[in-house]
Amino acid sequence: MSSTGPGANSGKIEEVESIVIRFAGDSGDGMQLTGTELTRAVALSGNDIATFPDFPAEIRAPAGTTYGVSGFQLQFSSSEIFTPGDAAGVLITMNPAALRTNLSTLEPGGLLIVDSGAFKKRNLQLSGYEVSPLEDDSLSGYQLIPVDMTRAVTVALKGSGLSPGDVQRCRNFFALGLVFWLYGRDEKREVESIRAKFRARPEVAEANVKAFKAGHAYGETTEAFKSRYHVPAADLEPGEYRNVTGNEALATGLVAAALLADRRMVYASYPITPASDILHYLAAHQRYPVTTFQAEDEIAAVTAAIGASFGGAIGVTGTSGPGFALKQEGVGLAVMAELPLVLIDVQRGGPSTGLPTKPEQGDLLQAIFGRNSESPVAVIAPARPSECFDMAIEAVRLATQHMCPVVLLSDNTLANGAEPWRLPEISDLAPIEPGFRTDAETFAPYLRDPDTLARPWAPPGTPGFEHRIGGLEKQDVTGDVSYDPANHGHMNAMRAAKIAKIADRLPPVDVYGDAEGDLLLVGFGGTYGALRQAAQSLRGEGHRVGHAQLRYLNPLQSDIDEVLRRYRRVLIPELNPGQLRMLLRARTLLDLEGLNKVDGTPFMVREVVEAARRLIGPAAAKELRA
Amino acid sequence: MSSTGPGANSGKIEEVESIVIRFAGDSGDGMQLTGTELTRAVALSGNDIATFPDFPAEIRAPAGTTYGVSGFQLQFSSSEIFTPGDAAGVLITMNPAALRTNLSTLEPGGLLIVDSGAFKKRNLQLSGYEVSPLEDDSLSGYQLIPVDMTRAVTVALKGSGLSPGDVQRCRNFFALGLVFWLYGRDEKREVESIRAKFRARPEVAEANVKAFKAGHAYGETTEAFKSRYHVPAADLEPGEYRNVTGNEALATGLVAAALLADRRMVYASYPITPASDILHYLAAHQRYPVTTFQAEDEIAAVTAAIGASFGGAIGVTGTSGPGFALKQEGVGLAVMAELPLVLIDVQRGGPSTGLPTKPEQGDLLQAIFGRNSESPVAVIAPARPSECFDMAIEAVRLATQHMCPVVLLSDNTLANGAEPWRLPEISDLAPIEPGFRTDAETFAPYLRDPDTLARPWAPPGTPGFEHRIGGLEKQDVTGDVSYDPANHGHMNAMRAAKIAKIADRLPPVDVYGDAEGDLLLVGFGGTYGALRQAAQSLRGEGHRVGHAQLRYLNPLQSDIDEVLRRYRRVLIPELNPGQLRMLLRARTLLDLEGLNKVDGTPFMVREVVEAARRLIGPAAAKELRA
Amino acid sequence: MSAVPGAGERRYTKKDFTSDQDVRWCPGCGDYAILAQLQKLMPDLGIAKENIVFISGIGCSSRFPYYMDTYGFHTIHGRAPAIATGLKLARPELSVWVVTGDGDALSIGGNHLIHALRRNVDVKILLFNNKVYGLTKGQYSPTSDVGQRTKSSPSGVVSPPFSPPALALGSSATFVARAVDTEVQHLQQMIRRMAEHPGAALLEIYQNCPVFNDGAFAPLKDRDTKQDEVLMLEDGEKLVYGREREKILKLDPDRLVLVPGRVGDENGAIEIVHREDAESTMLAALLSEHPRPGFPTPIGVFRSVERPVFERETLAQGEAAVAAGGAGQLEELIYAGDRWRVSSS
Amino acid sequence: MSAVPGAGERRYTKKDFTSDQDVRWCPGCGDYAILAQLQKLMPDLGIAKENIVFISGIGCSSRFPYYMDTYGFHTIHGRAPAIATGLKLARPELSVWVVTGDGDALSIGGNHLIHALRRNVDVKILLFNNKVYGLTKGQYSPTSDVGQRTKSSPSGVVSPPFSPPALALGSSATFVARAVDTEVQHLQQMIRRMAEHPGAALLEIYQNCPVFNDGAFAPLKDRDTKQDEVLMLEDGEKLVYGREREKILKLDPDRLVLVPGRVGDENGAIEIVHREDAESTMLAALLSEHPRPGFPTPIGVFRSVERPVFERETLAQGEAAVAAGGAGQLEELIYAGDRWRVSSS
Ligand SMILES: Cc1ncc(C[n+]2csc(CCOP(=O)(O)OP(=O)(O)O)c2C)c(N)n1
Ligand SMILES: Cc1ncc(C[n+]2csc(CCOP(=O)(O)OP(=O)(O)O)c2C)c(N)n1
Ligand code: SF4
Ligand code: SF4
Ligand SMILES: [Mg+2]
Ligand SMILES: [Mg+2]
Repeated sequence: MSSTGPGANSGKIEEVESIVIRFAGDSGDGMQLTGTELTRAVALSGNDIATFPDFPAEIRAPAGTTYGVSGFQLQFSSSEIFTPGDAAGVLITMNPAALRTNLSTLEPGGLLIVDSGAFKKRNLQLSGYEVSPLEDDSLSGYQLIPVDMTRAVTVALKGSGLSPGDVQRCRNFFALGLVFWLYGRDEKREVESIRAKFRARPEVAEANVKAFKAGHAYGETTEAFKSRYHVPAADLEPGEYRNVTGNEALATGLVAAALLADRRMVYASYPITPASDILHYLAAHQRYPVTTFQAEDEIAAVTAAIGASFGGAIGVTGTSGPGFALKQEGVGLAVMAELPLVLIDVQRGGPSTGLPTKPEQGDLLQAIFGRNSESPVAVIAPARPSECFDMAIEAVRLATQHMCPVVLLSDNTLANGAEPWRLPEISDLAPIEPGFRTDAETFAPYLRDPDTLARPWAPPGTPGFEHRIGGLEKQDVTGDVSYDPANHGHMNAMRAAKIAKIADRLPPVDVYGDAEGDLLLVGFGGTYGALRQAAQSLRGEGHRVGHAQLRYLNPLQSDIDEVLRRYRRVLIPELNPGQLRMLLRARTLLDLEGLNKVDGTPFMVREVVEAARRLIGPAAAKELRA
Repeated sequence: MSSTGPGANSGKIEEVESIVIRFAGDSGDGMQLTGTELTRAVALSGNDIATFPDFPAEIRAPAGTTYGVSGFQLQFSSSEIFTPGDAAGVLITMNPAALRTNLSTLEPGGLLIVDSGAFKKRNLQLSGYEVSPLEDDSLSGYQLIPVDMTRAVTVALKGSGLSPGDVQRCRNFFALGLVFWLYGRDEKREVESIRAKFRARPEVAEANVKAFKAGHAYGETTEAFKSRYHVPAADLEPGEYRNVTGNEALATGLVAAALLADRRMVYASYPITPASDILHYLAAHQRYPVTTFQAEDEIAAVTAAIGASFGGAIGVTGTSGPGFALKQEGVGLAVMAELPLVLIDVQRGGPSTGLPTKPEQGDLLQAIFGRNSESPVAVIAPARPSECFDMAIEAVRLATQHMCPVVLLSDNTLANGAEPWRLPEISDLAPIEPGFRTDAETFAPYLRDPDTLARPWAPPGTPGFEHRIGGLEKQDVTGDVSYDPANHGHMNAMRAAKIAKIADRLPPVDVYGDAEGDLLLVGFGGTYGALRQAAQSLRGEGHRVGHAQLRYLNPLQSDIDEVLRRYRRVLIPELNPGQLRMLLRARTLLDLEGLNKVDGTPFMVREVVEAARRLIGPAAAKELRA
Repeated sequence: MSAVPGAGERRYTKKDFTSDQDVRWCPGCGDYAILAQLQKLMPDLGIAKENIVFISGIGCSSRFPYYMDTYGFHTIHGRAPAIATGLKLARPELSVWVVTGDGDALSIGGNHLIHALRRNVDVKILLFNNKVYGLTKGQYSPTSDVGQRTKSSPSGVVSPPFSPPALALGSSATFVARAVDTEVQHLQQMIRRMAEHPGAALLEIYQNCPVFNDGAFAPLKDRDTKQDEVLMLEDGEKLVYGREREKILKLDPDRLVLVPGRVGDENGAIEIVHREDAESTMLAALLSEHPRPGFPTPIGVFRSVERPVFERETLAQGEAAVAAGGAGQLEELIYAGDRWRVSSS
Repeated sequence: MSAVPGAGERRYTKKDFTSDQDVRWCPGCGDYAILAQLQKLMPDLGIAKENIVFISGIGCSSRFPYYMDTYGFHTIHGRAPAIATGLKLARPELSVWVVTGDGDALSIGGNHLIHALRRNVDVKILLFNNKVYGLTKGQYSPTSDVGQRTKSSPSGVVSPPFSPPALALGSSATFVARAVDTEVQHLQQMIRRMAEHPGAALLEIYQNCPVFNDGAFAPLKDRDTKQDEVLMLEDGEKLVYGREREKILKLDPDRLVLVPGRVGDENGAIEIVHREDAESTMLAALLSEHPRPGFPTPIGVFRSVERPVFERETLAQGEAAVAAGGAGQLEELIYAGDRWRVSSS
């Protein structure tokens, strides 16, 4: 957590544990690309990383406006980290609007690099500055380093043949070059990367390379920086790593699941932020047994996935909040038809269209209850970007083995956040075996596996298994339409029990830290990092604290009640007004506390720590543990 | 509750307190009409009534099949009653299939009238009887009265010119005539009613009249019945009454609300059982300020209603379970746009298409949580058919005064069940005043009424109020698009508080019976009758029991916690696995018990009583109270 | 047949396609006749029973799959074409039939229908048009006539109906036809034609609902009137009809409309020939407009052209990718992109 | 204008229709030009500002209402026509405009669009067709071309596009037209025409998305090519185009297709005249088919006919009922049917 700005004397290289750096500029300034490139570079040199891209819903709002500002925050470290950092130690802003909207993320005394060339009258006006903040003393609390990048690239790219506009579009690589110098990162590898990235437009590639080199050279020659910094490689678990975002990991997990199940997957989806990248990834993997279908709407997407599952493929559909609402009638059909269905919901800010590019966790209750009548489904949630890979496989496994819909709740922080992924050994990935098998002699469409209560999956094409299913209540075993009350009661109970029984196969709740004590932090999804880091801090202060990030939300793991009871207090931080808390209170009747935030931003570690302290009081003068 | 079959000697007229009678026959046999006619007649003569129509999803399944059987149960009484009765004292069956499927509803020793003429080989086969139950002694536990109605109508209608099929279609009026005789009801008024009903086809009218009279005459002449019965007029609250079903009352309430608000109502709906009758009723009331719109689907229906509300009309949409799921994205828009919207959900059996004509209460959580992100809406539920009138008005009042969506949860028992409705004095109906008003000077689209937190309703057409709203997060006061975290947090809080504050204006929870004691029965919606009657029984046994049927489900009334705490135990019977119970447990952390049934049938009073007894034990030898 | 695995040695009878479920339609419902034709025809198509799937939405008509002894799925209202699309993407070799009603297909399901037709998914869509909602007990539908009185339109419908063939043509459907429930020979022929069509095929079937809209198609069925009311479309033939085939529709080149006349009469209009595979939808569009007074109702194939089939094209991209780069393996999937190794320290 | 209350004495300028919100489209987006035309034209229509409403769905184009200083509602994806229908039923006197994109209108919103057109609801639908999903960053849409490579179709789109005019005609739309974002004079004229049309009006506007599908309509805009690529439809005129108006489309009466030729040449085909109000959609259907190689793209009004307007017809039923029986009152509503009185005993 010690994100550090510059130190004392020039030429010196200081070693620091971690850096939190934030880029901010216009949507057209390429901040996401800059951030991603730096992320790649530091990850490749062995740092642990966590990122938070923060961009507006507009594609490219007019230049210079505050609502057009796009940001990217990265923490890289030589120790294990879990979040992109509460506050940035370094902020790089490309124009006044970016400064205005991002300054609050910079820690006091932090390093503030601004493109001073962009502080022109019109830009200042657009961002609501009366006088340039570079000219009053409003920035005196920071280490301000104005760099006229606008001019610098103009000079560097003289004669490049690019239009003035295109030249300015290279400023981000200038900034990146400067950062590379500051943190002593491998310049050569980056140059290769830039050339590869802009392969299709070599003149742009060369211009960016030049800008990047100019930025690096600027660092070498300027006297502005008192020091450079080195973040040594992190002591991560041994293995092979790559850098992934949650969406990438999730999509990769889906492809892996298809291979592991040895069945074709049909991914039917309608584009929606922030789920669309899963579709893009899968569409680009045509050599794998995954067919993508961009449906006419979300209803077509979920029902096409059901159709695919009926046909024996693995039907998967992905969406985000409002799209999920539209799919619910379809989910109900899959519940009744007892077909495998994986529904990926990348949660975003709401209600309604809301804040489509901001994080929130408002769909948990929608996932569990958002359909007509009792229609139980399994709900799971990965806790880290890289874990999206495993949970995607888990979703397919549960859906096919238990013949039920499985909702995988991702969210905006997971989906777009990146971290190093320790790649699994291929041999460690267990094949996915279909659930209940029968033969034509004994086959009945709603005859259940006594163990899982799953009905057999009997796709068309097999002689002797011809049968009809549908959305009306089914007669037990035969699957015929039935209006019989006793049967309806029985089938409702079976559908509920089938989901409840999944708990029998789940691992116990995974608790970090103290197995009992003062406080348990409970969460799900992308708040993992903040909770984990908070637990770590609190333990450092001497509190006896555990942290459980629930991966299974319906059914809950069987030992959850017992785990909750092992702590004096329980705090459930959620980016919603307390959805998980309600479920756990109703189940346990324990007075569980909530920490709730619904403002479209992720938790700061500090917010969790402070809430925890308020709840449990100061650490008793207990023995401080190692 | 004393539903009574025939007594001792012929010619005699016995006075009884109440009768539970059930008609059952083919879907084409006109059982719903027969039941409705008898209901009307007994209501008009001053009995209290409660009905339960019980029919299949098919329009007219093939004659003679068990799944084509349609039933209608009616309790009429000289005292106040609340349910159509746990078991029938009299069962009239028109064919073997009806006997087979309905016999279990007849109480031991009950009167069983069968059309013996329909017990032919093919019918027996179709209903799975090996031998005719009229010919073995399987019916010996009942007072069996075989009447060859098939032959009787053939004889009575000889020369009527009707086809043999049409002649047989008059059997239901024969049965009705017989019942009229048995219970000494006004024959003349019924004859008029039949003529009015079939005005368009006089030859059918006359045939039905003849059949009716023949049935009546049959009663007069046969020796089969040992007695006739008289149920004196009930001692209802003084006033003027008519007979209504819940759907009728609801639709009437909507029209009344439009008149009381002095605004046009647009009812946009897509047909679905059991909500369609509301559309039919409103479509037939064109002289009133209600415009109906049969939309292309549920999504169009809810969004058209929102469009109408945006235009200053009262936008209402009605549907049932699966249709509600489809409307949820639209509801989210109304939450964000803060426009009035009334959504009527007549719950039915699920999941998916489920059991569309059977009762269930599975949509409570869908109503509260079934959308993306936190999107709070008000949820209310009438408890009795006639109360649907008042709650429809209440829904419109809440929606327009608080500028929010209001879900009115009805269900299949309310919608199709009938009871006497004590008509309100017109002068007792309070006008509905729009909520927050502003003038063009101070107008801002998201400026809130400090009291209700409602924003102003400013439909197009008023100069100076031009403004834009939408589904993206809005800036407080101005309503401009805003991605600002603090504002988003604030607006989320406002939307939640606006709904929560409705509780400030609600009456306290209405508790029947003991205000504290051994047990509180808590329910919502159409289970009212069973719970009320159960509470009455239990009190009769000496238990101290209260009953609260919650009309307000979100927000809950403010005193609910306190009310729940006044009883040793709380039992929450629901036709779902415990949705209300979950909400109340999470809120109060009290160990509330549930009685849950999800088999597509309503509660029997006995089931509730038994569960209550199990929970609280036998009545202590307390003083028995009056 | 478009490459659906055949029945091989097996020879079926109607009985093989009759399920053990009791049929639950009202007496006299037109659906019975259509069911009978399907059950009768299926053996002739030579498709292995296990490769046939009937998918339906919700409505009286949508109960259809329960009665066919094939694979079947009675789904949710309006979504059958989307479900069938997903199924075809998973299993392109299956013979997939969609059964739907005028409400199911054109009201709630309109979007899926037009997209399935546009994409040319190889599904056979049987649209039972009774111009009313049967299952929900008699409201008007998007094919109900202006003025039709129903439970939800007590003063008469105000909006004009869709013509399903016109809508299908506007969605660039490759096969569009119409039949009448009781004209069983012709109905069979149409079903056979759609089975043979490689791609999306829409067959509108006029179906009588004796309970809620009895006699809606009576003029087309009545022996006395039908010769004058029906124009039987024949590929390569002029638009001749009438008891003695004495009437004809011709093209007025000035107003660009069809005009009725008598065969042989000169009225300045041009005799035109119906071609199912016409390059342009022009005549088909003309014919698919709503029957006007004085004009016969066209029955038969409006259009039948070949175009690439959606699921085959989609899957072909994958096959091409595999052919070019080999089938993807777990190893390369996971061990992709820039990586680094952390060794135990 | 169809009875929309007028502006009266008030005279507006463009500024009166410009809201205080910053426009948030990408630099160079075609949406700017369209916005400017609307803002410019509105004062000329003479409609009181407070009676104008812009309703949109979701997409870049759907941000439109924020920039018009009228009443506006940026709703949810695909549903604008349904919302507008509800609004019109409540307030038939308002001038209601729908702004939508190719994805919004034709993908998720296809059903509402075809129903609004079929019903002939008096709404003016501006369909911004950039043949791509802009707001979600570049996936293909139902109007994307076969082969178009996008994020979701890296190997090219396989399904053929909708022709919005063809689909509209198949839904019996009463007014169907097409314009190009940069042809501002013509665009204005088209918007004015739709404003004047009493009933549903669909205007497809080819709109450039410089970020995700730049140059999609370049041939129609390029000075060198546009004369040969565009067929400007004119009511009562022959289908003449080309730099010197030397080219013409004629009707081949045998094959019933349009064939390109040179004015004056004899090629056995018939010269035909475009009539916007033609009884039949035949020519319109022909024209609305996808531009084929060698054929110009028609721009202008395909069809403009009058038909009863949905909301007026609907409300007229109520008015007739009131005229016949008087406005309904609470008393008779509640005190209806068979009643009985219970007296205090
Ligand atoms: C989501 C949803 N909305 C509404 C319904 C109610 N519903 C069932 S069938 C039907 C219409 C049936 O009409 P049609 O498709 O013409 O079939 P038919 O019964 O006439 O054969 C409707 C509205 C439903 N089951 N699901
Ligand atoms: C229910 C729902 N599904 C998906 C989305 C995501 N989405 C927003 S706009 C859009 C498509 C936009 O394309 P188009 O209508 O062509 O508008 P353009 O941006 O090109 O102007 C999509 C898929 C959404 N907002 N809501
Ligand atoms: S209601 Fe009509 S369509 Fe439905 S089964 Fe009966 S006759 Fe057939
Ligand atoms: S993405 Fe395309 S359509 Fe959207 S604003 Fe940018 S240029 Fe316009
Ligand atoms: Mg129908
Ligand atoms: Mg677009």
